[in-house]
Amino acid sequence: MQPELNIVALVSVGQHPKSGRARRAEQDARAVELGLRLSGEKVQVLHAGDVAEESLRSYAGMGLKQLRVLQQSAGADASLALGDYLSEHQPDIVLTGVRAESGESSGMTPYLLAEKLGWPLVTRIADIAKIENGEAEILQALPRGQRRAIKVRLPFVASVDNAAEAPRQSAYGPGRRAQLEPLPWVEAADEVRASFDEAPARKRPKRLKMVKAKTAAERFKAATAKSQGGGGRIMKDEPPREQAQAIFDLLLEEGVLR
Amino acid sequence: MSQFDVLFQPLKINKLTIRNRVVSTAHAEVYATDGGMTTDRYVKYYEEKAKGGCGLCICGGSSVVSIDSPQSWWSSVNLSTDRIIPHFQNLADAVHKHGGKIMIQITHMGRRSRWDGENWVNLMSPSGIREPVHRATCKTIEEEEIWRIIGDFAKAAVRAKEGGLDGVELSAVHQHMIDQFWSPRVNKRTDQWGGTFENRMRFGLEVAKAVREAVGPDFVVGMRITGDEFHPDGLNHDDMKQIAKYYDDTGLIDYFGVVGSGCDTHNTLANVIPNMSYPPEPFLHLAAGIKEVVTVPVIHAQNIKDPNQAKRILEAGYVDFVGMTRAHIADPHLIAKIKMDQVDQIRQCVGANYCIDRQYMGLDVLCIQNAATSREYMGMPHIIEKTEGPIRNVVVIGGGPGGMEAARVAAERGHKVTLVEKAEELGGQITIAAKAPQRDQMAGITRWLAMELERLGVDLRLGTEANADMIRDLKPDVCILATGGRPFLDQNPHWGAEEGLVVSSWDILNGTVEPGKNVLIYDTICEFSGMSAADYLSSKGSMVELVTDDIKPGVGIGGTTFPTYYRSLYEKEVIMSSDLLLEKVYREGDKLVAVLENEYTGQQEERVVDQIVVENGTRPNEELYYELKGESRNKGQIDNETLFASKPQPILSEAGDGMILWRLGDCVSQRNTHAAIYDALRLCKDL
Amino acid sequence: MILDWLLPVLLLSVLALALAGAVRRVSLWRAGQPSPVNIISGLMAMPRRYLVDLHHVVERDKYMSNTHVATAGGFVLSLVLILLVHLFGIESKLLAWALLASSVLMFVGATFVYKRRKNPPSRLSKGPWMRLPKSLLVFSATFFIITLPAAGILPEGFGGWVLALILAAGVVWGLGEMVFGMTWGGPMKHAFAGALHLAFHRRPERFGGGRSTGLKPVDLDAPVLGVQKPTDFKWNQLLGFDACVQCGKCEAMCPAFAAGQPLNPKKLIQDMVIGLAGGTDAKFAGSPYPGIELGNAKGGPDSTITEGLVNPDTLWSCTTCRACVEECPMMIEHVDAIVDMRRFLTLEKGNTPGKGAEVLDNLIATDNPNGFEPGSRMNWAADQNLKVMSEVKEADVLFWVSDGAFDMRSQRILRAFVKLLKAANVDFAVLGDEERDSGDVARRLGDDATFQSLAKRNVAVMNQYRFKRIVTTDPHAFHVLKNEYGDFGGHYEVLHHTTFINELVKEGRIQLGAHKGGTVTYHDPCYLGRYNGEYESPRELLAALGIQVAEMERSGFRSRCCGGGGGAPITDIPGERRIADMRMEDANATGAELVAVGCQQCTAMLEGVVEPRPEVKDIAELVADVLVESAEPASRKRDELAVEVA
Amino acid sequence: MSDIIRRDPRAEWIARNRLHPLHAEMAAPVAETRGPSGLIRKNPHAVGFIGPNGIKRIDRMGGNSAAVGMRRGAKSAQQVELPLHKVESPDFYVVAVVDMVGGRLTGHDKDVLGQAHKLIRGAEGNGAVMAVVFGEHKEEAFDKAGVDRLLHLTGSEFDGYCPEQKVANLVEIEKQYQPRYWLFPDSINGGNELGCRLAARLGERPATQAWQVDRETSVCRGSGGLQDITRATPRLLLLAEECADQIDETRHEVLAVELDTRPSIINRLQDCGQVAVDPNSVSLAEAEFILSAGNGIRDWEQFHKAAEVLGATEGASRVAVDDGYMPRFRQVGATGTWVTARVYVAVGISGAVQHMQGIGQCDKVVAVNTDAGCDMVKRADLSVIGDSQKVLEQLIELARDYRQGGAENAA
Repeated sequence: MQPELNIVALVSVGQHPKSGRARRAEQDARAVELGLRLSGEKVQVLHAGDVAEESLRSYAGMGLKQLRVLQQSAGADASLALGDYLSEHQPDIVLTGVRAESGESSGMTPYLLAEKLGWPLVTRIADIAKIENGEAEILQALPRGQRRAIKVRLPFVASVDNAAEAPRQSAYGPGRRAQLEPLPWVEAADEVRASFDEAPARKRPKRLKMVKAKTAAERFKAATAKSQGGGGRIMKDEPPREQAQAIFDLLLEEGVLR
Repeated sequence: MSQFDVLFQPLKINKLTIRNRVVSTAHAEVYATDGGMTTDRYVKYYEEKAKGGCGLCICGGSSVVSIDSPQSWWSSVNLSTDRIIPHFQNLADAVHKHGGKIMIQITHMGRRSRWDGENWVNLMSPSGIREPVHRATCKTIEEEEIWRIIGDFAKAAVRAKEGGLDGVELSAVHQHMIDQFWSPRVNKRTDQWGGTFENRMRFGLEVAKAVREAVGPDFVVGMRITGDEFHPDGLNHDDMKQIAKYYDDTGLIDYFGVVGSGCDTHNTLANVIPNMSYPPEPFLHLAAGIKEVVTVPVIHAQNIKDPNQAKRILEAGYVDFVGMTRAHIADPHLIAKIKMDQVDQIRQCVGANYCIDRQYMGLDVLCIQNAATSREYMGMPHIIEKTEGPIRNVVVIGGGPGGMEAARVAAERGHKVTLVEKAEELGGQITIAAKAPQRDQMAGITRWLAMELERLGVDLRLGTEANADMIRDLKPDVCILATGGRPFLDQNPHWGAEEGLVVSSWDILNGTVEPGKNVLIYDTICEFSGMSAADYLSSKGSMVELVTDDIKPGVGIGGTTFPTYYRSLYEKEVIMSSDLLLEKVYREGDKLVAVLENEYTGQQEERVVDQIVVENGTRPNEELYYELKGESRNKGQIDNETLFASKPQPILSEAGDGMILWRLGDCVSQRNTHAAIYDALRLCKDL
Repeated sequence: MILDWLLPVLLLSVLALALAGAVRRVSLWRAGQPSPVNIISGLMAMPRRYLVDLHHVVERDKYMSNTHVATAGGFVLSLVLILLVHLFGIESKLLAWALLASSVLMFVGATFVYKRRKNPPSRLSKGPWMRLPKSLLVFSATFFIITLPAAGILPEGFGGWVLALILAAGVVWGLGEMVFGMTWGGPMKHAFAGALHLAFHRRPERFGGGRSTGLKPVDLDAPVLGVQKPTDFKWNQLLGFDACVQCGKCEAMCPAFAAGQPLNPKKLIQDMVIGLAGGTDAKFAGSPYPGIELGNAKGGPDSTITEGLVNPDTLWSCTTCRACVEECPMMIEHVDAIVDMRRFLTLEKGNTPGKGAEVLDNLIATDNPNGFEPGSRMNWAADQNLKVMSEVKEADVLFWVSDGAFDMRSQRILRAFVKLLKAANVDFAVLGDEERDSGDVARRLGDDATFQSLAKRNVAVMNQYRFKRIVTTDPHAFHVLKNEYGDFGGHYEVLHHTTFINELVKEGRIQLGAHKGGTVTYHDPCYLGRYNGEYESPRELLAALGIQVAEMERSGFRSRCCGGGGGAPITDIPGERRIADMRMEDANATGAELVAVGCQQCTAMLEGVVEPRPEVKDIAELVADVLVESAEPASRKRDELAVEVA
Repeated sequence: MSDIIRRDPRAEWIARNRLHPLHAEMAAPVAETRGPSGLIRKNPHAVGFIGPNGIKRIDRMGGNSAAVGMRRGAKSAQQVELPLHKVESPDFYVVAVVDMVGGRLTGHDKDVLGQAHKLIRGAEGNGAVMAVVFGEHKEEAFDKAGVDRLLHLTGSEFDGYCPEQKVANLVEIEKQYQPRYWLFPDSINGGNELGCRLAARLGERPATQAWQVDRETSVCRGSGGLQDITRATPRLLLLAEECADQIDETRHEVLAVELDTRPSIINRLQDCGQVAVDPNSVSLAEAEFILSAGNGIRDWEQFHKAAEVLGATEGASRVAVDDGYMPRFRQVGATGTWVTARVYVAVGISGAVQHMQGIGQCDKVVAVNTDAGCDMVKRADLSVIGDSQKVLEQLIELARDYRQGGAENAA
């Protein structure tokens, strides 16, 4: 833990996928968790929105003494206020989630902030392994459960992936008692968003086999054919070593051997 | 809840809540006897599914609304008379009692039937074009008849409603009357019933209107349609989307069932009930395409047999309900087993299509592996109760399907069971059958049995050849011989089996004999083994001629299975010759010469080949039986009267010393898998 | 004679010291939180509580009961008489004789105590407790001899100074242990603290045959939620800890202890004593928490309990089965204390172990512990045509479905019960999607905030409708609705389904056939039995099925928990074995082929035991299996009939 | 699909010349002769001949043996040449920045290219789809995926993880080509990141998770997937999978285009390479490399060893699971888990149709089997016919050597 670090974790209002109830957002809570582990209670948790939002208490319940809220009205573009605040306060690290659970969910916030601050952005991080001499060693989450190590100098912005350590339990008592500090802040209406038309998501099944064949017989064949590649290389009489070598070469070529 | 949650989300069709997403879709049961009435057997068959948890049963595939759509060929349900109403009440009560819902498919089959019997009707179709599968000639339907049949639909629907059923499904699939009007393939009319899209839709629309008018807004009226006829001159997927949307827009239809493929040729018919050679859910894309354009729920069946598969389809949202019809024939307790977390105990359909192939022969639907299905009325149990009588020492010799089923049932009864099998693995002839191309899933029959035997703790002795002494040492109370048979190659000594001139289909499929280059297969049985051997050999590159003395190769194989064999054999240029007897085989140099004789002219001809395979069925392995027969209490006899009445064998309640000896399956005489399994079940269920 | 003046001096000074000790002890208790009690009526009720209620518990062990009557009775009588005879010097042969008799009685009792202590069972604490029988013998013998002259049996001044010296030593020993030790912390402390504990018990309802098992609500606006340090307990809870006699009956009954999880209720209470007085557990002379060595625990009135005194795992091992409470002869409330401390861990520290945090999050976000869609609560009953309260507004019976609605196994129990309700033509309705988790698990996990939120919302929903009774198949919900919703304005008559079915059978509203099959045993769910005293209805019902229950050795109020209560499967503290396995062994010992239960949690736990094992079925399922359906033509009630299988 | 007829005049000549020593061999198999016993001998395989139109013909009037030397051509499915879609001097570009996972276009990439054409179709002027590819690739079918122009940026600066480098180049593209639309796959394989970075850099507000896009409006998923947002189509789009149909009826030119200025920047993010993770901690459904076992496996210990040494996630066929050798959650196939591995090695799995369906989305399939005719071999990109035990043994050795070598090199 490096309490001298000045870390800001940005949090938004999440949404439970089944009940739709407001809650702490999974990724944002992971950002707070990472912040807590890196700099303990000194981590600053920041929200742009309404201080009266109950679900903010569930972030506070992770052991925060206070949570800072840049007061914004419903239709405002929070990234502007956040960027403004951060350029003023110049922290060492800004942690965010990857994508919000409510609203546009564009995932642009970390990018806009990094651009505005002129800092590097590390996306989808799973952990910050070490911070030394102003340089952080970061583990980035890749598809298929893989990880990549990245080094970056402070200050930087990072978006925290679901692969990061799960957030600690939110305790009711401290959550109640934490101070939610409202800060009146500049705000700008999000004009573009005002033009959005929102509706419950339509179910979108994944595409099945596409049978474009023209004739009935071809459509019929395409529908009933087993999946077959055809034209693969067949090694029949080579000694096992040679056969194994061929497989091995393919594995190397495809880059799955690590 | 479980990983299969998505299956158990109730969904409404119109105002009717279906408790889960699994449907037994309409199929011809061939149980409605007595002029098309739903009998006790019929009711019990559906009651079992409802008891097992099935959400919705749509019964009575192709049940007729009019007296001039013959029903007797398939013993389908006859809705053209009020006599059906009380029968429906029994059926509805039986299903509702268990929380299930039941609807019936109603139709007028038009030309898709046979005229030669029952009332000797003139079949009808929009333009009088002959139907090839039934060899059905027909007349062109007249305006008056059209309106009368529309009325018949409405009356039939009212009868279903009065009988307490939950809905009706209009069959507009399989080229019945409604889709005969739709399809330009057979509708060449130029009046208001043909030609333009609107005109072709008219008959179905009038039916829907009349039915809705008659049954009111809340009664479920569904429609089963095809997703693509796969005929060059038929309706394609885009046509069907247009049609589905047209009917959906009327608001008269509460759901659509979608079936891939047309049905009026032998080849397309095989698609409708895809056998084991097909990939899973081959036509789902067609149903999903229909779902894109309609607003009501969509049901899709066709090769959905496994809970994981069903879950995947439903989770992805391709359709709203999955039809698991054959899956329910194989195991009507499918849903209950999912709920009881016994997924591994589901007797899964393997797609052998014994059920549907019997149906196409006008025989009652039975399951190749589950002998209790559709015999519920006889007291054949799906769930074997533990015995309340003495615990017996049961020894089963032979680990083929019959022996395994006997061991399973005896073990479920709570007896101490030992199963002895000569080979290193269980399965018997099924193992051989599963080696053929496209037939690997046959092994699922015995794999399930093997898992059950494991679960039930049966003492398995594999790789052990039983003999009389060994059996005596085991001191069985009951000894069941299921030792099977062996290829019958010595029926005609001129075949030269002894000199090794001919080999059996088992030798080929087992791989004990290398495939020849130029092979003649002589098949007197005309069922699976010969066709499989031909398929196997040709897939290995052999040049094959398949000869039979019967009227065509594979003639004993049913309507949904021979086409897939034919597809494969023709593609590999297998020559199929019929009406030729194998007279004699002799060697000439390094070649073999087969002498064939034409059944009808007596004329002989020869083939020069390098391998001759004879498929002539099996002879029983009965040596052990005759050795033990004398010392058994019952002299090996089974009391047929009680057996056929599905009652306990009298010997079981008689006092006496020594073992009871029974034999079953091919070690008595050659029959089939179902016969062996049925004998095992009915003998052992009261053990 | 030296004793003539020494004895009164000794008596007086010991009494004085004892008084000082008492004042000190009381001040330790008073450091706890206020808890209003009626001092006068409490003290008035004390003798009866002692002689009747407590005696009921002690009498379960006849040997100890008689021994205690003799020893304690002899002692109390002796002490009174000693004061009269030897302090106040009332010269009465009669009194002296009486004193002789009482000391003999005490001596005889003490002999039995001595005998018991010769080879004591492991549950008993050793250490000073091994001294006690000797002290008792010395005390009674000494005063017997000293009193002989007063009774005129021996002459004054017999025996000379040697004997006098010995007797004086005996007096010092005896009085020191029995009177001084009573308030300063020897084994005899139990008499003093125990008596006051009975007088000021936090659950006075328990006396006189009553029952009080509901947890008390947390004031969510308090500065600290739950118990962090000993002084956060109510003062009379602290007093209660001091009443412990370390008899270890709780330890012997505790399922977690037997499973080798780090919990020993006796040790826990003793740790609380250490906490309230300050010190370490080095001198604790009983069994430790399994897997945790003695000597490392340190505590004080104002130290955080879970940091040094008690490992949180100890608290999370508890299944809240109340077996300890039920067995405790001093009527100590272990479960209250444990949950109080859990409340601190959950509400203040956010340290609910295992899947606890996830379950609580789910309860908050979806009102059910597994995070299922709140709107899918009625999916199980899609084929049941149940009346829903929001539509009918009124019914005789409200069927509280509970979260079993989401579980395939429990659904079978629910269906079986519905089948019976329908067969009996009961006018019932369910809350449907308006029902929420009862809050039981949240509360046992210490999250009283979530519990209260659920309870309040459930009460608000139920109070919109009219019904006479609530019936549920879930003993946990049953307990919470019946005993814990009162604090939030929910006062209902709540019945467990076995009670209700039993009523139906007795009224002849359902006809039953006979159960087929072998031996059946019955497992009492803790929240039905010990929590609510319902032992008979399930057994009567089974008898009505023609089943003769092969009782397990531990049944009825001594039933062993299945391991499923108190959120234990969620916190999942490792032990050496699983509680459910032990319970299944209990069942196996009866030779049963079937275990009848009345709780879906028990069903889940017992069915989780690997096969081969007896089958597990809820009584509702057993009854539904043999239900004789009326001969009415089925068509009449089409759609109303239930479903038994899927 | 007409078969090509092959003639061999020399063979025909020999067949006519009975005295030629090779006559017997070259003569067409005769359909009917008289055997020594006097009976007619038929060779039904020789009945008929391939007629001039390539279809087998039986002509009982004119004899059947005209087919000498004419055999069916090899059954190579004739490749139907798709029509070439040409864009001469485009008026505008739609740029698609593709993921190229493993050096090849992903399905998602192809969806995006399909979407690019959808945006061009019907628009005024002559639009071309430009694909931007960074670094080396293995793709051979850009033409069939709809790439009119290919901007291939190579160089060591694109090795590894270098989003800043790439974005700088994209900014140059913006300057040079002024694309009408920027399209990115909204994927975790880089598309989302590049798209967002570019959007932030250009100050464009992108549409994200867009799944239904035309020139006027876009429908995007919002609220963590719970909402659909309909909005005016912006210039920069991050597209969801299956946003549009892939190109399948045309070929495209794949003309190379260049970037005039190559920016040089300092990467602030330093890629230190991938970190090893336990392959069995990755779920079967998303595992990249699966070693899967069927009932052809005899030595199960060896199999597990092989998976461990190779760093593969373990899978199994249904039979192997039913037989109790592998746990149920390892089952691959329609009745188990559908897998998406880049490399799927099937050992002793002949390939039941359900299994084949479950591996339908795998990139490369390797079969190790004793039966060269099984369906798995037909599907596989590489098949090894032989004793799996021996092959696995060798594979384990190779992998060990490789690892040790790697370790030595590293040290």
